[in-house]
Amino acid sequence: MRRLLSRLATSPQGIMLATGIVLAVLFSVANPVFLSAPNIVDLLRNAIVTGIFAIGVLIVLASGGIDVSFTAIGAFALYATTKLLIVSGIHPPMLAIFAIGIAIGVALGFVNGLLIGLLGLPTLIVTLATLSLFRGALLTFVGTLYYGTIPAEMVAYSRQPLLAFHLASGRVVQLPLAFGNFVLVAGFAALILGSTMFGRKIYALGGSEEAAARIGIDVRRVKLAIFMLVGGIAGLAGVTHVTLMRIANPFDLVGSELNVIAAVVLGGARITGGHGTVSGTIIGVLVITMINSSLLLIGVPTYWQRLVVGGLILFGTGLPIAIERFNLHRARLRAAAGPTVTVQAPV
Amino acid sequence: MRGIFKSYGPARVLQDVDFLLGPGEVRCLAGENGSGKSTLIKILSGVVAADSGTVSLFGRPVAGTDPAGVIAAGLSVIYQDFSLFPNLTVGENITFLRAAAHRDRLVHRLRRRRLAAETLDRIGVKLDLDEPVETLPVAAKQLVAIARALANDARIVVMDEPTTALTRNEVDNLLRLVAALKQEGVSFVFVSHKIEEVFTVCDTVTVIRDGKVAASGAASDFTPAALVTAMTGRDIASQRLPRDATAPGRPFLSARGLTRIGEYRDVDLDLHAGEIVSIVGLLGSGRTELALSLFGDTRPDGGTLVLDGRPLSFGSVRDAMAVGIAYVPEDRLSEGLFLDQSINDNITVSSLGRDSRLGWLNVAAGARRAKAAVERLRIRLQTVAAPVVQLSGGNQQRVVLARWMEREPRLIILNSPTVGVDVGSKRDIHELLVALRAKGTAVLVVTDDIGEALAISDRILVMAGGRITASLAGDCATEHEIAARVAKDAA
Amino acid sequence: MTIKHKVFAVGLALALAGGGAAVTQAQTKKYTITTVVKIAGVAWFNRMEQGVALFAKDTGQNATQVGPASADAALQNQIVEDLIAKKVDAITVVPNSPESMEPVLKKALDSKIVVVGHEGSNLENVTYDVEAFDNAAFGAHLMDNLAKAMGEEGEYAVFVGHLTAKTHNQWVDAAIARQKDKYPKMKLVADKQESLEDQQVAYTKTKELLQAHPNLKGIQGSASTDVAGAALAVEDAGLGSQVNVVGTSLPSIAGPYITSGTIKAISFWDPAKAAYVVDKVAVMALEGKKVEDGMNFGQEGYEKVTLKGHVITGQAWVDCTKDNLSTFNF
Amino acid sequence: MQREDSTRSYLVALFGLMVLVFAGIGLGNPSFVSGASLSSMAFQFPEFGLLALAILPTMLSGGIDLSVVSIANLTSIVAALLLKSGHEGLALPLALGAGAACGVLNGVLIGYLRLPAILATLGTMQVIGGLGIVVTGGPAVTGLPDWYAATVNAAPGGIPVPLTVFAVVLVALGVLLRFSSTGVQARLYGANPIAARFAGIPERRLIMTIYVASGIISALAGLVILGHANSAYADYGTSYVLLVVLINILAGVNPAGGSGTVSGVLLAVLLLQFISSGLNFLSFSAFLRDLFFGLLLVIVMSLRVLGGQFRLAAWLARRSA
Repeated sequence: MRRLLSRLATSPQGIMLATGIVLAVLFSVANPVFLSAPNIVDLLRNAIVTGIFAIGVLIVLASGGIDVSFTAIGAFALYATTKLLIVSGIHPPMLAIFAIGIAIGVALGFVNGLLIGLLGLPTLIVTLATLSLFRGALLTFVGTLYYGTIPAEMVAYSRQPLLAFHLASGRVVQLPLAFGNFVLVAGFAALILGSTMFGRKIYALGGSEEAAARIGIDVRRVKLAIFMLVGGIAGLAGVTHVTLMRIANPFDLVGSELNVIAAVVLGGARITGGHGTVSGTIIGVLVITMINSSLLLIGVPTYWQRLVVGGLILFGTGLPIAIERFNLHRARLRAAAGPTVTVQAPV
Repeated sequence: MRGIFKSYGPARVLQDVDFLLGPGEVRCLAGENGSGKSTLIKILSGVVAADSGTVSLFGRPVAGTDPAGVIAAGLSVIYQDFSLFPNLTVGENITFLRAAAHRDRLVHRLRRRRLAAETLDRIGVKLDLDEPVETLPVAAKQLVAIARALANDARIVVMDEPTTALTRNEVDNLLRLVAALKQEGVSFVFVSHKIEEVFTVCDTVTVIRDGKVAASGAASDFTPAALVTAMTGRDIASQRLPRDATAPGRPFLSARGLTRIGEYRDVDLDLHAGEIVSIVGLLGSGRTELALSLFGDTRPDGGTLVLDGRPLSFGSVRDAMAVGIAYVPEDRLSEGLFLDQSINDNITVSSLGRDSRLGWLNVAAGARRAKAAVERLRIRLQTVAAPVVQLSGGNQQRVVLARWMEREPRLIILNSPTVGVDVGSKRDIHELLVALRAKGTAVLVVTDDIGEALAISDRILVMAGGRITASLAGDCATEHEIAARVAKDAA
Repeated sequence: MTIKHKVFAVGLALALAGGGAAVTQAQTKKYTITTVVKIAGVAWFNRMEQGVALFAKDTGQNATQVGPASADAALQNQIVEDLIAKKVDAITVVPNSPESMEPVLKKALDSKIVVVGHEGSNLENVTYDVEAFDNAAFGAHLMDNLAKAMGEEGEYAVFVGHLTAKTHNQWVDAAIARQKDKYPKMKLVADKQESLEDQQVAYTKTKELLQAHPNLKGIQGSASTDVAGAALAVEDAGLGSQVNVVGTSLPSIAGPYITSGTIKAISFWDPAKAAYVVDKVAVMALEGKKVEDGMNFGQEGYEKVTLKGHVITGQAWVDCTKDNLSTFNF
Repeated sequence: MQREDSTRSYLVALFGLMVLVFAGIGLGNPSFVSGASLSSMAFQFPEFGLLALAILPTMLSGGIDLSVVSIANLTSIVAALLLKSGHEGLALPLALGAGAACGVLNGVLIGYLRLPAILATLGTMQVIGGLGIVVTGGPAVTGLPDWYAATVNAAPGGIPVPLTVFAVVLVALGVLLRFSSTGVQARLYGANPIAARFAGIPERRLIMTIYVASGIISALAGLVILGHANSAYADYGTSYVLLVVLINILAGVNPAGGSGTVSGVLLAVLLLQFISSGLNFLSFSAFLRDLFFGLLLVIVMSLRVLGGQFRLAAWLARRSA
C-alpha cells in the first residue's frame, strides 16, 4: 500500500495533481473567490470541450502517434451537423444529433486512419495535412455562414442543467448537461483503454510497434480503429461545443489543437508514446483550464496573460520531465539496495 | 519446415534449410551469430515469409505471414531482445500473448493476475506484477519473456538464446523447467551457442552455418568438439591469434575502486598500450555500464581514473575522445550507425574536425579519407554515397571501426564487436585488433563470447554482479574455467 | 483594354476636364474594383459582400470582394500584392492592421491604382478613406447606451477583439473617456479584456468577470461575437436582469439575446452600405472626380459626409434594440 | 557528400509539380505569367520563406521550432522601437541579438532541460509573443524613419531586397548544412541521436547552435516584415506557423529528423506561392488554399510511399537487418 502511494505520488499524474493543487492554493490566496462553488462549476464547464478533445488526443498519444487534425474534425462535425438540421428542417432527438456529429467525425477519422494505418505515413504529417484539408473543405464546400440561431432541440438541451443551485445574490450556478458528455467519454475511454484488449493493444503499440507485430497484433487495423475512434470523439466534442455556445460557427475550435495537446502531456502522457491515463488527462485539462481562466481572477494584467500562460506551460512540461529523471536515478539506487528478482526453489 | 530459402536483397540468408521437430522433443538450433538462426525463427513464427519452401505446424501448413495464427496454434517465441512492451507491467506482459491469441475482447484483470502469478510460480520466480517492465533489470526482463511464452500454454516454445542474461541458478531452473514441460509433451526449439547447455537439455541438434544446415542429428551423436567444428567450420584452437610477447609498460588508463551505484563497484583495471584485454560477463553483469563510464558517457559515483599517470574525470564523451579513447557500442543498429545516412558520413562523423578549417569542411578530403578507410578495411560496397543500411552486418561493423580508426585512438573499447557478424568478418575484425595492438593501441573488448575472448586476448577479466571477479592470462585460461566463473552469481 | 476602350477613356477624361458636364449613367467604361476584407466568410463581411454585389448590379462595374482564410495582416498583404500584379483598377480595403498595410498600399498607389480604405482613418497611402462615423463619437455613443441601460451607475467591463486591434481600442478608449466625463457613478473594473474575436473566450472571460466582480452591471463588447458570448455567460449565471450588455455586433449574431433582453442595444454600421459608398468613392476617384465636404452618397447615414484630408466620415451608426430588431435581415 | 537515395528524385518530382502548377494557372489566367505578377510574388514569399528556412535546421535535427513567428515579431518590435528612438545604428545588431537570445532560450529548454521541442517551443511561442504584447501594449509600433521601409521595399535591378535576403540566407544555410561540421552533425543527430552521442557529437552545443541559428533567421524574417509592413505588430503572420511546418514537410524534410534540403524548401515555398497567388488570380475562395495545401501534402506523401522508394525500402531493409 505504501508502495502504491509512493508510486502514485511520483507518477506523472500524481505530480500534476500536486502542481494543480499548489496552483489552486496560490490562486485562492490571491483571490479567495477562486475556491467558491460558482467558480469551480464554471471551471468544470469551461473544461468540457477541451476535455473531450483531450481524451481523443490521449488515445493517439498512447499509441505512439500524434494528432493535430482533431479540431478541424470537431469544427467540421459541429458545422455540418447544424447546417444539415437547419437546411433540411428535420427535428431528430438530441441523441440522434450527437450520433450524426459522431458519424461525421468517424468518417473523417477514417481518412486519417487510411493514410496512417494502411499507407504507414507518419501521424504528424498526415494530421497536419488533414487539418488543412478538412478545414479547407468545410469552409469551401459546406459553408462559412454563422448560425446564431440553432435548432430548438439543441437549445433545449443546452438549457438543461446537470446540476444547478441558486445563490443568495440571485445568481444561478449551473453545470450544463453537456458535462455528462465529458464524463461519459472519459469513462468510456477509461474502459476501452483499461479493460479491453483493443485498449491494451493501443498501449502495446505505443510501447513497441515491432514487438506488437511479432505477437500478431494487426498494427494497421488497430491504427485505423484508433483514428476512427478519435474522429468520433472529436465529432462529439464539436456538437457539444454547439450546444454550449448556442451558435454554429465554422471558424471555431481550429487553432486550439496545441493547447489541448499541451493539456494531455501535462497530464502525464508522453509525446513518445505508450504512456498516459484518463485520470492524468483530466487533471491536465483542469490545470490548463484553470491557468487559462483564472488569470483575471488573480489579477494578472491582461497584457501579461499570454506571457504567463506560456510560462506556466513550460513549467508544467518541465516538471514531469525533471521528476522522471529523478525517478530514474532513484530506480538505480533502489536496484542497488536489493535485487527485485528473487529466485525460489525450482519446480 | 522444408526447403526454406530466404534472401534479403543480394544477401542469401537461408538456403534449402530443413527443420523438423517432434512432440516432446527438445531440438537445439545451433550456429554462430549471423548464421541465419534468427531468420529461421522469424519464418517459423510467421513474422516474415520464406521466399520458397513450406512451413507446417502440427500438420497444418502456415502460409505467408500470420504471427497471430501461429501463436494461437500454440507456438511461442522468446526473442533474444525479449520483444516485451516496456511501458506495460510485468503481469500484463506475461498474459498479453495469451489474451491476444485467444482473441479476447475484454481484459479479465483478476484472471490475468492469477495466471501471471501462477506462471511465475511455475518457473520459481518472484516479481512484482505491477512493476513496469522498463524499470526491470535485464535478467528479470528475460524471465518475464519466458513466463509470457509459458502463459500461452504453448505446445512449441522457441527460445532464442534464453540464458544469456541469467545467473547459473536461474539457468538451472530454466533447464529443469524445460525438462519438466517436455514430459507434458511440449516441444522446444532451443537456440544457443553454449555447448554445455546443448548437451544438458537437448535431444536433437540442428547446426546452421552460413544459411545452410551443416549438421543434424541426435545430441548423443555429437561430441562437443564435433559440434563446435560444425558450427564454426574449423577447429576452434586454430582461431587463437598470436600473442604479443613484449611485456606491457606503464598503463595507459587505470581505474581504482571505480563504482557506480547499482551498476558496478570496486573495479580495478589497468589498460596498457599494445595490449588486448577482454571483459567477459553476462548481460546485466555491469560490463556495458563500466565501458560507458570509461568512455565518459556516465559518471562513476566513486573511485579514480588515472590516464598516463595523471588523475582525470570525464565530463562527457567528448572529454574521453579528446584523450584518445574510442568506443564501439553494443548495438550497432541503434547506437552505432546512422542507418539512412551515407557510408561516407558514417565514417567521417567523428573526425569532421580533421577536414575542416574554422568549421568548414573540406568535403573532397573527407571523401578521400572515407574511400581509403573502405579499402583498408576491405568494406565491400558500390559507393561511399550509399546509405549504410544497405551493407551487411559485418561490413556495417567495419564502418563503425573505420570511424574510430580515423581518429587513431590510444584506447579503443569494443562492446560485443562481433555480434551478428559473419565468420569471415569476425576473423577480419579480430586481425584488425591485433594490428592495432601492434601499433601500440590499448584494446578493451567487452563480450559474452568466451571463444572470442580466448581467441584474441592477452588478458581476460571476468565480470559478474558488477565486480571483476577474476583476471586470467589469455593463453592459460580455458573456456570451461571462464564459463564457470562467468556464470557464478557474484551475489 | 482595347484601343476602342482607350479612345473612349481619353474622350471621357476630356469630357470630365471640360467641367464634368454630362456624364450619364449609361457609361460603358467598366472598372475592376476589388474589396479586400479582414477575413472571408464571416457574417460581417458576408453582409459587406452584399453591398458590393448590389453596387456591381446597380452600376455595372466589375466589383468583387475577397478575403484571406484567417484574419492575419500578412495574408491580406499577399492578396493586395497579387491584386496589384493583376492590375485591377481600384482596391478597397478593410485592414486587419492598418499600419502593416501602408507599404503595399503605397505600391498600389504608385502603380496608379485607386485605393480606398475603410476602418482605417489613419491610413496614409490611400486615395480616400471612408469611415461610417467618427470612431471616438461611436465609442462615446456606445457608452451612452451602456449608461442608459445601467441607470448611469455601477461597475462595468469592456472587451476588445485583440489588444492589437486599432479601432476596437479607439472605441473603448473613447467610451471610457466619456464615462469619466459624464457618468461619474460608473466605474470600470479590470483592464480591457481580450476576446481574441472568439465567442468562447468572451464567454469564459465574462464568467470570470462575474466571479471577480460580483457587482458588475454592464459589459461593452467590440468584436461582433463579444456581446453574444458575454450575454450567454450572463444568462447562464441567471443574471440576465442585472447585467446589461451593449456593444458592436450584428442583429443576426446578437438577435437571440436582444430578444431575451440581456443585450440592451447593439450599435453597428451596415457593412453593405459602407461597401456601397466605398465602391462609389473608388469609381469617383477613377473618374477623376473629387469628393467634397457635405456630399450626399445616397445611402442612409452617408447623406451628408464630412471630408477631412482624405477621410470621408458619415453618421451611419445604427442602434438595434428589441423594438427594431425585426427590421434587420442580416 | 550527396547521398544516394530518393531525395534527388523527390526534388525532381517536386520541381515538375511546380512547373505543372505554374503552367496550369498561366493557362487559366495568362496575366499570371507576367513580370508584374512574378515581381508581386517575389515580394510575398521571402517573408514566410525565411521563416520556413528558420525551421529547417530544427526539423533536420529531429526537433521543431514553433516560436519562429513570435521571434520574428518580437525582433521587429525591438528594431522598430530602436529605429524610432533614433538609435538607428543599434537597431539591426540588437534585433538580431534578440532573435539569437530567443534561440538561446529554446536551446536551453531543449538541449539542457530536455523538454520535447514541440512543447518547449509551443511555450516559448506564447512567452515570446506575450513579451511583444507587454512591450508594445498591443497596438503596432509605427513612425519608423522613412529610409528603412524604402530600403526593404526597393528592388534594385528589378530584384526586391527581401528576395535578395531570402536568396542569401538560402544559399548560406544550404552551404552551412552541407559544408560545415555543424550542418553534417545536425543531420546525423536528427538521424540517430544515440549514435550521435556515441560518435562524440556535442549534443547540447549542437542543439544550442541550431536553435540560435533558427532564432537569427527568424530575426531576419522579422526585419523583412518590419520593412514590408513599415510597422511592428505583435500578432503579425500568426497563420504562418502551421504554413511553414507544412512547407518543410512538403519539401521532403523528415519530421523525425535526418533528411531535408534547402532546395526542397525553395521548391515547396515557390509551389505554395504559385498556388496561393494563382487562386487570387483566378478569383477563387481563400479557403481553397487550405484545401489544396492539405490535399497536395496527402497526395505527395502517399505517392512517395506507394512509389515505395523512400521509406518502405529502407524500413524493410532495417527490419531484416
